[in-house]
Amino acid sequence: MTEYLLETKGLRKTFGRLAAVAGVSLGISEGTLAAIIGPNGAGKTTLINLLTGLLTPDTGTVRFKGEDITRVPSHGRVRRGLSRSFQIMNIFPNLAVRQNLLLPALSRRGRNLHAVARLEDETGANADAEELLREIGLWDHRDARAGALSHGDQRLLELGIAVGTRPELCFLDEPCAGMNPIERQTVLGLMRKLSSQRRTTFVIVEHDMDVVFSLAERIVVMNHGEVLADGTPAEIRENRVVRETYLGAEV
Amino acid sequence: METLAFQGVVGLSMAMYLWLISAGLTIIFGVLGVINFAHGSLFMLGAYLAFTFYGLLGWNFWLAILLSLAGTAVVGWAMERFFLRYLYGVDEAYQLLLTFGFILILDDAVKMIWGGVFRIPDIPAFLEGHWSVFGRPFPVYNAFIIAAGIVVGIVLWLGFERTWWGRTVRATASDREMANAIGVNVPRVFSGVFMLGAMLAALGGALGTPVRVVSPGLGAAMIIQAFVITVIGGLGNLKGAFVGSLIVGVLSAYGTLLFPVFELALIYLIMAVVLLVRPQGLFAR
Amino acid sequence: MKRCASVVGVFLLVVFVAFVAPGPALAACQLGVPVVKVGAQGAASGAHADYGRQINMGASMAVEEINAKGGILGCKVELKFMDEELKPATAVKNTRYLVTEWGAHYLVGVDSSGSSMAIGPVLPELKRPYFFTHAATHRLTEELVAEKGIKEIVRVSVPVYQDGILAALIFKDMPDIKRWANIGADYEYGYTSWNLFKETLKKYRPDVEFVAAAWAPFHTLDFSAHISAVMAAKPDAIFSTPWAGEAVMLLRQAQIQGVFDQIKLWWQAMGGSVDVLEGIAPAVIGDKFKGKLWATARYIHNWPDSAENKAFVERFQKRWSRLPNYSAETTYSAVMIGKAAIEKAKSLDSAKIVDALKGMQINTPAGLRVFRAEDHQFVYNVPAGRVVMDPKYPIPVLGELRVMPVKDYYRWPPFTPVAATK
Amino acid sequence: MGEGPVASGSRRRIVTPGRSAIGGLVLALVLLPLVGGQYAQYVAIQVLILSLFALGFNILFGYTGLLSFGQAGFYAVGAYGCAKLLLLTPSLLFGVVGGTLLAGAAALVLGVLCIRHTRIYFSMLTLAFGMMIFSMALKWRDFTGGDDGLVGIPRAPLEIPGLVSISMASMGRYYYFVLAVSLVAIAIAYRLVHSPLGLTFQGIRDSEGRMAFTGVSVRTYRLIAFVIAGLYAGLAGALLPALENTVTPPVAHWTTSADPVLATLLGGIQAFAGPIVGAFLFFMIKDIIVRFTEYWLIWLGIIVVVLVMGFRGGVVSLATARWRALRPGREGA
Repeated sequence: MTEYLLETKGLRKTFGRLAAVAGVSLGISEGTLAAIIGPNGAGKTTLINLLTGLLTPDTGTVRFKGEDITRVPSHGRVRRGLSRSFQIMNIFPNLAVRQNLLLPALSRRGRNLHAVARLEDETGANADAEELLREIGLWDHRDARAGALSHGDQRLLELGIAVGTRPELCFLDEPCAGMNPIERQTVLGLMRKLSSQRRTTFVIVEHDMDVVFSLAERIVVMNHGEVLADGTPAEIRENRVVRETYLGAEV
Repeated sequence: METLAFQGVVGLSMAMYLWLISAGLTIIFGVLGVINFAHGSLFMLGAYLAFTFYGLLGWNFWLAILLSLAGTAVVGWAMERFFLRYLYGVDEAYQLLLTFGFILILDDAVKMIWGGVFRIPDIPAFLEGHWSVFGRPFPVYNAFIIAAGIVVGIVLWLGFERTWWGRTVRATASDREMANAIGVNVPRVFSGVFMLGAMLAALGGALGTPVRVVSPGLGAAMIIQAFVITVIGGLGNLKGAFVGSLIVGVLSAYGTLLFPVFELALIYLIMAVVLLVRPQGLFAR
Repeated sequence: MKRCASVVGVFLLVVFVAFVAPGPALAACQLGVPVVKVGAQGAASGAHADYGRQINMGASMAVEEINAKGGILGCKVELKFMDEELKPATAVKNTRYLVTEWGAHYLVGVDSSGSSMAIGPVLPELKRPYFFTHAATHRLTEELVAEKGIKEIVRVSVPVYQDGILAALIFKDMPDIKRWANIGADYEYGYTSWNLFKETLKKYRPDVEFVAAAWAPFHTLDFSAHISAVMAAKPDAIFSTPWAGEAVMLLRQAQIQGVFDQIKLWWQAMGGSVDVLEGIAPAVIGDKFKGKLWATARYIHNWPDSAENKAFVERFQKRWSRLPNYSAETTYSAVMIGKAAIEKAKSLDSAKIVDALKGMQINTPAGLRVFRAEDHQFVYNVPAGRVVMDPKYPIPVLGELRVMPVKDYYRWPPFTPVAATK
Repeated sequence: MGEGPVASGSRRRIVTPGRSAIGGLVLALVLLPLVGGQYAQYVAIQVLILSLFALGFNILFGYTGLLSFGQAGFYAVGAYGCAKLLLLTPSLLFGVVGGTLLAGAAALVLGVLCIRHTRIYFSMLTLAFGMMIFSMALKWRDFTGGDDGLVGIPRAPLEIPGLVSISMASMGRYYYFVLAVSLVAIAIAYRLVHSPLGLTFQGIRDSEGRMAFTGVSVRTYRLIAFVIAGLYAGLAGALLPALENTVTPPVAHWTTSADPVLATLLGGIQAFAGPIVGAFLFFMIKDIIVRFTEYWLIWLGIIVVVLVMGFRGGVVSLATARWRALRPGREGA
């Protein structure tokens, strides 16, 4: 039997009469680069919200590293090694870029409560932040107000915050939306690098099929809140149901 | 038994005064998203204007009320058009602060115009006297207030539910951008709604002035009560404001009779409990 | 660093301009000061703003009259009035400003009892006499002066005694009134008045009953519930202590609720205040109260029937186009008493001024005021009566005046505590 | 151009314009009793108290993004608590520390409830609790003295048993006590907002959701901010009874809650010094207007409106911007 990093059983969430997620059972192994695709309203974002603790499922369980985390709040999941980015941009607009990245670093080191230490004396966290700054290519903008960055840079920054807690598993909701090709390459490069160096597991939700098929080792296709298909890119390409209901229309 | 029943009717009349002031507050919040601290001051202004036209100049009671509504609406229009309009994009705190500034200005302005003395006109002759309710005398004027409150409620309900204007306002309230996209003149709707709110405040003041003295500082005294009611009913919820007024009015009437010590703290306790348990208010969908 | 220096410089300049008193004094009068300064305060904003205005009018008129007659020992008198906002903290701040910054030599005024109790303990530090002219709590003179010995406190107006005890002495003689109910102000003034009333009346009339009490806090706008709550007990008479605009509102709401058809008498403490009389004038003209409304005040313009009072009312009407309220008269008299004391002491020293008050008996518009050394209370007489119209005045006056001997309705030392609870 | 050292990247420069300005201000405050009279000291105490009140409020509002309308409640708990303790045992330190801790405890209890909401619902909830404290101050006569408040509170000596006892009878002495307490409290607050905790608060203000996904329990930190604000409000309140000798219900009223809001917005919410500068201006504006006119409300109102319409950044950021404009090339060193 395989030991999954994250495993769900019969996950279900309804809004009124609509079942946004209708009984999803999934397992994600360590070290994979997986993608969730599906048409608008398929329940992808709801699924991620359930997995990251923004929503509580009506029924079903979520297990992470063997532990039942169904009722654990978001911040508790982050501490256990789970992280995410958002579909709608979510950074700290009034803080400097460096401070944006300092926050996850402080949190990872359990330094948030320190009320008398100077920020500049937090050497460990500062080093982490500076390393990330270079990795996402925002070193030159480190003292700028985050809200003043360009759209692409803000998305990069958000990715930086998401991986700044050094998660084992990281969900990225449309990480490349609205990016130019260069920025997109930065994102993909960073993901590949973290995946190989730190064995970070990434699960992305993405509409851009080029990105999905060039990056993902595994693809989960959702429709109407259910998993339609699950396999390697090659398997998905060959899957007749998927071709008919989804890929046929877009590819 | 009669005592309890009668106290309930007294509470009902108190509730209708409260309804008249909280209706405008909740409408303005529902559509503009602004908590208007100065709403109580508009109430005060309405009362002063009604006093001037009716009590001082001796004009017709209904005409005085109409003129008071018109005058207050103009002030409300100016507040929205020249000040509030420039603050929709910024933090709510600044909107609150601006309207707080209006309280200070209006308080002193009425003192400059009407003096520090409190003012009270006569009750119009046709509304004087009392009827027997549960064997106790009940003022005709308070019965008139109850009727007026109900009429205002019905008119507002019809206006919002059954007219083109009402639908436009509701559409604007639920989604500004969408309303703008389908060709609604959003700034004009905002102006209109703010004026409507101001007129409702003025109506409360104008109808109240023959039984309630008007003096500077009345606005600050009224506004917190109105807050309590709008919160209990749900911010922006008209039906909620009506029921909230009934709850606070009737409860404080019984409170005075049965447990006077807690009356004051009680309404704040209710407000806090509602916020904790059902922050959207008791009557939100 | 120039700029930093200039920042500090500007700051210091502001501090200097704001606080450092200007210019040296030029001795021009017998007291060795350029002017004698009188500080006054009262409520000048909010619902009770007219009381502060009346204090201001009374004080201003007194100062104008003193200056017209050559000042105090040849010194010109200057007045500064400030708004106490009915907030004790503001009242204390004003007092400190008036004394330590503006340079007041003596002070008059204050409406709120809370403010007076807050000012009292600060006075020994400031070393200035303060003549209180409206705040009515008995504790000001009984506790702070008689018990704790704060000599700077002097009260010119009659305290709460009159509201409770005087009423009891009048109504004990009305045998058909047996059931009393109270609509009270929900603070010390209301409690003390009602308790003094009950205590005194019970002594003379064991047969009376006190059947109900409802309490209304400051800023009550609707008394309907209070009225119906006490009317449920079917009282013969109502004892009522909300004052100013709240009194007018309460009377109007009681009137339309038919209270005056059911009761025999309504006692309105402070109902003889000019602002209240103006407010209820149409109702009195229209006989809406059916002659059942009784009231008093700490001074009423139609009594005493002396030449001095008439002249005062005339001058006041001419100067301000209003009738003088009690707070105007008490403050006017307070300024005059201050003048008399300074002239006697020939000094502006606080202790000497207070010393000069000993044994003082002075004629004022309200009649003869006698200084009581034990508690620094000026004792004088004020009548109570039925609220009626008098063709001589545009607003109602008190008629059928009952004038009681002061020894009966003032409390006298040694003082015993009064229950100041509901 | 000034003659100071050329700006370098070093942040360890001992003398900076900011530091020398602060040094100058502190010196001016220390020397104040020598140049100003009793009233100047009295007003300075009031300004310091309002500064502490507003500073705490701004940790909640400007830094954590929660607009409280009930801070007067904790201010009042501090004031009444200290007054009660001073009436019990005349020891200034005992009263001030006790009052502050009581306010902190009240903030902890009510905070657990209040921090469940944000934005307007948080504001309304704090308003409700603040007014409940006001109702208690008004109605619980046996404990609070009701409408008449607590009177005859002594300005007790500053006592450390067995060590030292300093009389506080003179205004000057008490001024120095308040000044010392305030400077310490301001220094602590400065350290706090520039610490990891302060940055965490700002993160919550900017984006709660993002903050939760850095692994921080947003509610816990909101509660911490709430308690800190409560402690500062309590400290400010606890310095009051010994000054005024009285505590009365208006200290708990919602209009008192508006004071730190006005002061903070006047000075600016983005700058640390904003609330302090704002408190000074707010107090001086009012103090100067009331000397000239009975109609001081209207002037205050006009100032509020003008500030909101035209100078939302507050005075401090306006001044900083002017400063930067005057000295091109010295920023971003």
